[in-house]
Amino acid sequence: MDSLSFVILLPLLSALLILLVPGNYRVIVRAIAVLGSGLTAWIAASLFFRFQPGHEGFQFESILPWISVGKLSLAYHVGADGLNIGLILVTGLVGFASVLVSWNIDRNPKLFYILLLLMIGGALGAFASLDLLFFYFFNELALVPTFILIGVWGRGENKTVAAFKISLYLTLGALIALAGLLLLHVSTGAQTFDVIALKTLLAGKPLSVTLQNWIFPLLLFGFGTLVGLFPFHSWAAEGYAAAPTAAAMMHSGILKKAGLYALLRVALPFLPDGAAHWLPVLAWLCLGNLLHCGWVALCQKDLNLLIGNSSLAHMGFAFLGIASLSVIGITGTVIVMVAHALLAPLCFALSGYLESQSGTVDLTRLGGLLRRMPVFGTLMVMGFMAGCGLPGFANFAGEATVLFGSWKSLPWIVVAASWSGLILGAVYMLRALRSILYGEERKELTAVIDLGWWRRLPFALLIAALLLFGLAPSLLSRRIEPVAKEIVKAATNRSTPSRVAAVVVTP
Amino acid sequence: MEHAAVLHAVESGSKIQDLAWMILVAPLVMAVGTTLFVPRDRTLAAVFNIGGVILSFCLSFVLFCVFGGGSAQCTPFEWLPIAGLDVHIGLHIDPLASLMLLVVTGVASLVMIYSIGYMHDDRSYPRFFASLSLFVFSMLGIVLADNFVMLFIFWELVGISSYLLIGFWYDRPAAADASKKAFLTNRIGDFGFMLGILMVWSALGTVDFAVAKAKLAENPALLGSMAGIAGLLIFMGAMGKSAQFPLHVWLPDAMEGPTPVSALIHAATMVAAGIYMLCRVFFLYTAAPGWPGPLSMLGDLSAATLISLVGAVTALLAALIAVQQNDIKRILAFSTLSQLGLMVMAVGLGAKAANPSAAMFHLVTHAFFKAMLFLGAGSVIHACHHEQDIWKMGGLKAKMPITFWTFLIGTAALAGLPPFSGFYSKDEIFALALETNPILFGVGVLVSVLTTFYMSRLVLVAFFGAARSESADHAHESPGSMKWPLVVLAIPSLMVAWLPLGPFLSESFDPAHPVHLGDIFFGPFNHNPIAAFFGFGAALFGFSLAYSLYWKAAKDPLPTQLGLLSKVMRNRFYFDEIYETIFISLHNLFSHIADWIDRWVISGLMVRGVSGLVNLSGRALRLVQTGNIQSYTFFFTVGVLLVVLLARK
Amino acid sequence: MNYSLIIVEITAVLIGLGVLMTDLWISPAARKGLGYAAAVAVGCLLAFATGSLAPQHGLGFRDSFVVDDLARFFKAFFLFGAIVVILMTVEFSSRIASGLSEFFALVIFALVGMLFAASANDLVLLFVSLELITVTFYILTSFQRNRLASLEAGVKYLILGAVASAFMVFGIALIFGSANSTNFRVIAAHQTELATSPVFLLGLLLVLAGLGFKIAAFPFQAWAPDVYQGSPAPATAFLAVGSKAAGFVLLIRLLTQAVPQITAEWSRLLVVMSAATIIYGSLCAIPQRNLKRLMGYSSIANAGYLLLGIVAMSRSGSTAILFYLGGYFFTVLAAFTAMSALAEHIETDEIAGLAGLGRRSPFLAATLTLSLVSLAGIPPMVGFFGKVLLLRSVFESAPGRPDLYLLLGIAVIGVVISLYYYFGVIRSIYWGGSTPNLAPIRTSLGTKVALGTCIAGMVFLGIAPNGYLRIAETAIGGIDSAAGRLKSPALKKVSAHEAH
Amino acid sequence: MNVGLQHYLIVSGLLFSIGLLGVVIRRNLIVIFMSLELMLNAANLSLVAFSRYNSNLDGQVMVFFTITVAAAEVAVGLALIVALYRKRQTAHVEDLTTLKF
Amino acid sequence: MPQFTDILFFGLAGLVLLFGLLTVANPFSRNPVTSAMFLVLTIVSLAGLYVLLHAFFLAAIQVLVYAGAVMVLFLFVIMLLDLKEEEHRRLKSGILAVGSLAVVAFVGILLTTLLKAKPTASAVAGRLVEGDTVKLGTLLFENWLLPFEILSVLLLVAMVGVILLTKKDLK
Repeated sequence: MDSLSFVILLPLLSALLILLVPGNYRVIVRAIAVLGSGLTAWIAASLFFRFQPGHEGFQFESILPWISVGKLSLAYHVGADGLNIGLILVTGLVGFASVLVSWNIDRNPKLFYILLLLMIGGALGAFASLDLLFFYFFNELALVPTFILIGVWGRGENKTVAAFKISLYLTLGALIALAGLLLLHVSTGAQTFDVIALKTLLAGKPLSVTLQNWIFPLLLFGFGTLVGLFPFHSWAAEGYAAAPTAAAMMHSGILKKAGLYALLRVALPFLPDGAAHWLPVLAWLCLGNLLHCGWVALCQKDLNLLIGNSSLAHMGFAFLGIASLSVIGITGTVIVMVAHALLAPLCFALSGYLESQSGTVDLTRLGGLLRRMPVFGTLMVMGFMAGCGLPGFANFAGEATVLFGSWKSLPWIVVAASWSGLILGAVYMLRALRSILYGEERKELTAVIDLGWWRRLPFALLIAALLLFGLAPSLLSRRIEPVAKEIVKAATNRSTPSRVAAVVVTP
Repeated sequence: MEHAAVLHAVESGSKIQDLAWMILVAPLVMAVGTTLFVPRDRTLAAVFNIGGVILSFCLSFVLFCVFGGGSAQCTPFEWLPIAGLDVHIGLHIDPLASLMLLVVTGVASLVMIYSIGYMHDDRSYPRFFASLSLFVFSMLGIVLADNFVMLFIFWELVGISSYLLIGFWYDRPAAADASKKAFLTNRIGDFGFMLGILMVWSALGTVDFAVAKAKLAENPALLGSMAGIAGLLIFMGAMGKSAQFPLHVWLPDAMEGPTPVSALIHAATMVAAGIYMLCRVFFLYTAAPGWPGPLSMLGDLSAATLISLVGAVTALLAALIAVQQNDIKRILAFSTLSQLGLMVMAVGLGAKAANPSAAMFHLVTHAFFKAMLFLGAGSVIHACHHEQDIWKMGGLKAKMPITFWTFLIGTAALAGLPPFSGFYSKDEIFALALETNPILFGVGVLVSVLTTFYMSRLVLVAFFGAARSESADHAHESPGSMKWPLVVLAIPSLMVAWLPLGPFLSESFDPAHPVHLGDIFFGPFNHNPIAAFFGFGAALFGFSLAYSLYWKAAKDPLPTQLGLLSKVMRNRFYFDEIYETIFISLHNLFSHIADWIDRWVISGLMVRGVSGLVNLSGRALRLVQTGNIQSYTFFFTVGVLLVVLLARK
Repeated sequence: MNYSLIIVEITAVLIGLGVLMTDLWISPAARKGLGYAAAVAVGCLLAFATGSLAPQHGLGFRDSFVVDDLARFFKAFFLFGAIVVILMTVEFSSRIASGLSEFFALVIFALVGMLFAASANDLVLLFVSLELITVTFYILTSFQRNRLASLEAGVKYLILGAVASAFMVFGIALIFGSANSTNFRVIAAHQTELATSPVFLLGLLLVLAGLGFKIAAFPFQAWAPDVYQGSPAPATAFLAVGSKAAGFVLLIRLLTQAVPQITAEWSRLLVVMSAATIIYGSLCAIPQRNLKRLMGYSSIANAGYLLLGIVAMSRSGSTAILFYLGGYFFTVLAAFTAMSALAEHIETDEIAGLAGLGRRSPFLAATLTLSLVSLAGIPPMVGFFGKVLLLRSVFESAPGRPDLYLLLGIAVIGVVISLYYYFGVIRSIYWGGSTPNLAPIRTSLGTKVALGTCIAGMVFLGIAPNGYLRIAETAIGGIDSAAGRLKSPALKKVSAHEAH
Repeated sequence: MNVGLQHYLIVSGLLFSIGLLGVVIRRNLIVIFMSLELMLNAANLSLVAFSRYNSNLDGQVMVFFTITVAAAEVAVGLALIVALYRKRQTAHVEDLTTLKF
Repeated sequence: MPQFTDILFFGLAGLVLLFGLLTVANPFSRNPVTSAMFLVLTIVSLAGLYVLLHAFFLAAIQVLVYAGAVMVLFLFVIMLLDLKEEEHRRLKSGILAVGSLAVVAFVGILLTTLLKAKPTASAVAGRLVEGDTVKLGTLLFENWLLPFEILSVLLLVAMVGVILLTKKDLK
């Protein structure tokens, strides 16, 4: 078995293994989960470093025919290129970290870890798949676990509403995207979902402009919803606030990226005319993410809502990079995706630990925690600083690259993005730090205990990765740039010279 | 690679390179090592970090001596290599940088030694040193950066170090707020800086200083109509870091940090980074001015001129405010602001002469004497049991002689009395102003008068007369680790200007310019007597004014004499309040509107509306299922009708 | 007369009779054993029917009975369903006051009806086999005659069923009158001229109404929720699986084989029916508190999705129907088996009664969850791929038929809505309300096996659908070739016969 | 005017509708069953008429089947009414609305 | 005598419809027994129509099975259960109106379709085939054997069902 498939199967097999363990053997359940996810992370990391940046096409590729009936032919087809290798790596890491931070799950840990591992496996599968139906399949695998995780282990009064909201939103988005994928698949005539096959096919015979103008928005808004594109974002912060730490980590960090990934993998290269028509719309919408969500984050009293909204604001950068349709911008988008995939889980893990100690994430009820929790505080400062784009952490590299990439085509939106990233981000992140760590110690918060040695591991892991990619973003950019070039090449290869298709034509 | 083309070939290139990298990295290694491995051990932390910075200093000295006035670019390592945006981390060494290295590491070493005593009782001793090391690393990064992005990176790192150090005493709400304010205000500047970098990059196609400079030298109009905007945006960065009007509000608050921090960061080095950066990217300001359509009325007015105006305003404003402050550190802080304003003014004025060395010169002298002043103030505060109000001091001259004498030297330097260093550097600025813009020269002289006035006021009130409080009464001289840095700093404060710094610096801009070593000491009076005499006279006038008002005064007579103006000055012209209402409230308003939209329009109206509608229609529709067989048959019949109707064409 | 063609059906009748007879000699306690025996017997029959000894292809009984791949597919389907339903009944037996053996026998007789329906190539055979199914279900529905709900459901089903039958008979009469034959092949041969006959069209529509009733499609869906709610769980399961599938196989044969040209003209009708069915089922399910009633509405919605395959009017559409039915089969059976197993422990059918199930019986909770997930169309369960295939088939047919895009939109909305109510049930299972009773629920081995099979089926078809999809494709390919054989000598024989 | 197929069909259609009317408006289950019989008989009439005018006796054979089915349905239906009556002492559709919405 | 059969047809058809109407909507009585009686009359009149259509055997069966067996079953159940008339419950005029409207609409569609059509399209129309027992029997057992046999199962099912549903509770 090739290692890419192995990395997908490992979490799923661990889940299966846990299924066979009786529920009251908690230690064994935990051990399997930790080992399974740890091994996954290890293999994912080794894949990342084994990946050879210069080479064309996909690496670690493997195909297994799945369905061939009539004209329909689908295959389990996985492979890695610059676009997904980073995501696979961070999925492994975040998965491992999310298992590690779940040390305080007492209620039905068996089910918890099964669901969590399913999420991890699903995310890995989604990123590795080169068959779009499989991508969809794996991506949706996380839906039910998310729902149950929020419902059973979630926090807050609102968790049921949040669980429903997140599930319905994500399903609606996914289905709209599926409609787009199906339309694409049917329209090509070859009736395949294989990325490579579609690419060759569409390069030779692009779809009609009308069709593209229909398919692109389906993909854009469908996948956009999965990412939290304004104004389809209201599930995110609420959902994360209600989710248990591990689920919030996996979802905000990893699963959210699937939508962006699909936009880059499918929508841009396959539908150049659609992109030409719709990317200006995306550019304006990402303003919503950047400014609206930033502002919303500004006045949140609940730390999780703050992080959730800030994560939406960060997604604005990713969308901006896509909207710029430049090599630099798209490279930046992918770096942002990887960076945010580490950052958001880090923040949620911090918030989760905070809640486990102080019993609240209400900013007005916290304060002065740095004295008793110096290690936690240091990590939190680092994480939040990464969140407001401090150089040295990967986010800065990604965001700056996006800004550079988008400046020429979308200067005013870059101005907004800089404002959002440099000012708004700093304001709410610092506000949070100020209310949580700084100030005089509170009497009711004297029982808090700092992170012990082992508890530090997940945080250290995420911070280390953030620092690694922040100090040497070339690790990512070298891998991404060739793909970004291909995407831009394909996406600018349109049949109409400019944005003539201003009017949506009925099919 | 592009920048390879402009890399100066240096014989001892590889050694220089190693040296430069070591200078940069040593403090970082110490900071990280302290945090990770000896977070508890006080002695080790102090030894490591001071050792690291001293090592950097020594290496800088070696570099300075060996390399002298040469310039080189070290082989970079790739940071973000994307076609069209080739960002690398590389070091750029030239006289400007090597001098700045010396200043930064030198002052830092002394401040850190001073901190041994000053911070002795603090529980977070290791954290303090680690943070200082981190700062030194970041600052050195700015100094050595060879491209805009790298500069920006370290720029931000300096910001975060400053944030950490201002908020060092995190459980003091004032400190916590001040650190936040400092960071945010800086961020506003950085916002402009970033946009400026983007503009320059898109116009020049590179972020590398050397390449950009070469390109601009080839074609000064390359920036086109964006030249003015880009210059101003880049300057915004300096406005934030160097606390220029209107982003100056953070600096006084930053005094909530420990005094050594104020000395090193908020007086000597970090705040000077803005000036340094402007000098580094000076080639932008010498390029042809240009404005985009809507701003075309600005015409030939260059960005540099606007910058000099901003500097002048800052200098004057801060000096005025300083006159009516009573907190010893705040007086110094506003004085710093004022001096920074002068430097910025000098940079702006220097653009016409294509030479910013005046600003750099003042930067260097100011670094030493201002650091010393702050350390002296720290010593006073330390002695008076953390009393900072000068009106609660008095008579310290006898109790703390070393502090007094060093402080006096610093004051003299700051006031611009010959032969103290400040005189020479200020004089260059005055001379420059006189040559290029007489109005600003007037402003400069006025600032000089005010400077001498408030500094004399400080010295007269704090050190002379009788002790006005218990703590001042019981004050005694500080320990050796605090004393000796003062003494050591006094030497450059006095003499640094005797070295041929100005010409040395201008070499990096105009290598053909000859160096007149002999000219230095009485140079100003020969070179431009009007400026020199005005400078000297201003100092004297300021001092006599202060002497007349404050010699043995028990309380400040000015408020009664100036009335409302004094109040306004004391309250810093109400800038904080204005910002509070405009900037912060506006953002809060937006934030609440956005939240409202999220809550009520998107979540409420749209989402809940749709879900409610669906729910309601479900509830309504199911009422069709009455359970009554007859209605079901009825529906069946209607259904058949419906089917038949629908099947019709 | 080639009697070997109906050997499977004959055997099924014999098994039914055997069950009835054996009951006379055994003690009441042994009746569960009889159930297992019946299941085994049907199992053997299934093995035979899918094996090579069974009639492979053929047309008999004056062309009214056809054995082709489609028929064989559905026969296997029905046989399998009957086995699970019988096993389910064994678990449910405590709830059936008397006549357990008769219940088994009736299930088998309903099965016989379905087996014939699968092969029906003639309106008369269609009618008669449907009646056999329906009348049997009247009895099965009202089997718990000590429960008013069961009787009420029976009465409702009976009256509405009879109305539907009456419409259907009337329709058949009209078709017979205008086509002078009831045979699908004859009708297919003359469909061009029949398409202009209003009487024929009216008759066809009335038959469509009758079939629409069977599959619970809008606007003939009214009975479904009440009957699903009132019936004993195994009967509901068989109704959902068997009766619906029988309706669909007949719809496929009639609409896509006998009168494809006319069906193509009726695109609008089918689109509206499908859309309305989806929306109606989904919307009404939202406020439901009773699980079985919810399943009733869900079955309506699912009928709507299945109709997508008819709307597509293509081979891939029909294949998708077959595939979807297969998935639906496992899913619904799993859900109802779990519900049957719960019946003993949870007094009520209310969804709220499921509270705490996640802790009382993780296995049953998981089964129910998985089947709901599959119904909602989420991977890796089979429901996902089934829906994808259906949607895909509509997309394929959509160019040139813009209303299909609208239909697709509605289908998507329906799926989202369905997620809402299915997840509501999952919510009750895992974190619903107060849970006073937390006594663990034990399940018998038989149930575990049945549930295990269903889960395996759901998951297996979800992640490895290729084999099954090929079978479905072959089955649909069979009718196409049958349509291609229209000008066979058999047809001439029919015409000759008319002269007689 | 010659009585032909059309006439029979119209009678059959009317009778069918009368039966349908009965099912829709009558509330006694037994009467509803009777109305159902009318509907089936109406269908029978058209079958016989078609049989006659198309000279195809198959229609008449179908009538047998219909009668049988009707008999079976009635038998089951009446048995249900008996069971229901035992349980609930009613044969009235309005009393059968516990399953609804 | 075509004229005579026509008159006969109209008479019988009128009776069928009249009795049918009286079965379901007797303005004077809503007693099930009355309905049953009129149903018998409808069925007998229908048998007359069958005779007119030369379906003699069917006519006989109609009378025997329907008027004889089925109606007896009806009456038996009515008597057994001692069903009261529904007259003490008032008819809801709304239901009546809407229901009738739907039915009338259906009638409209039915009649327009039947009137518009020329349902005598068959080429062999007019050739008289007698519905005698032999021919029907042959057809039934030769051509329609399969449905016939299925119906036997159906009857068995009905039998089993009826017994199950009506037997007193026995465990």
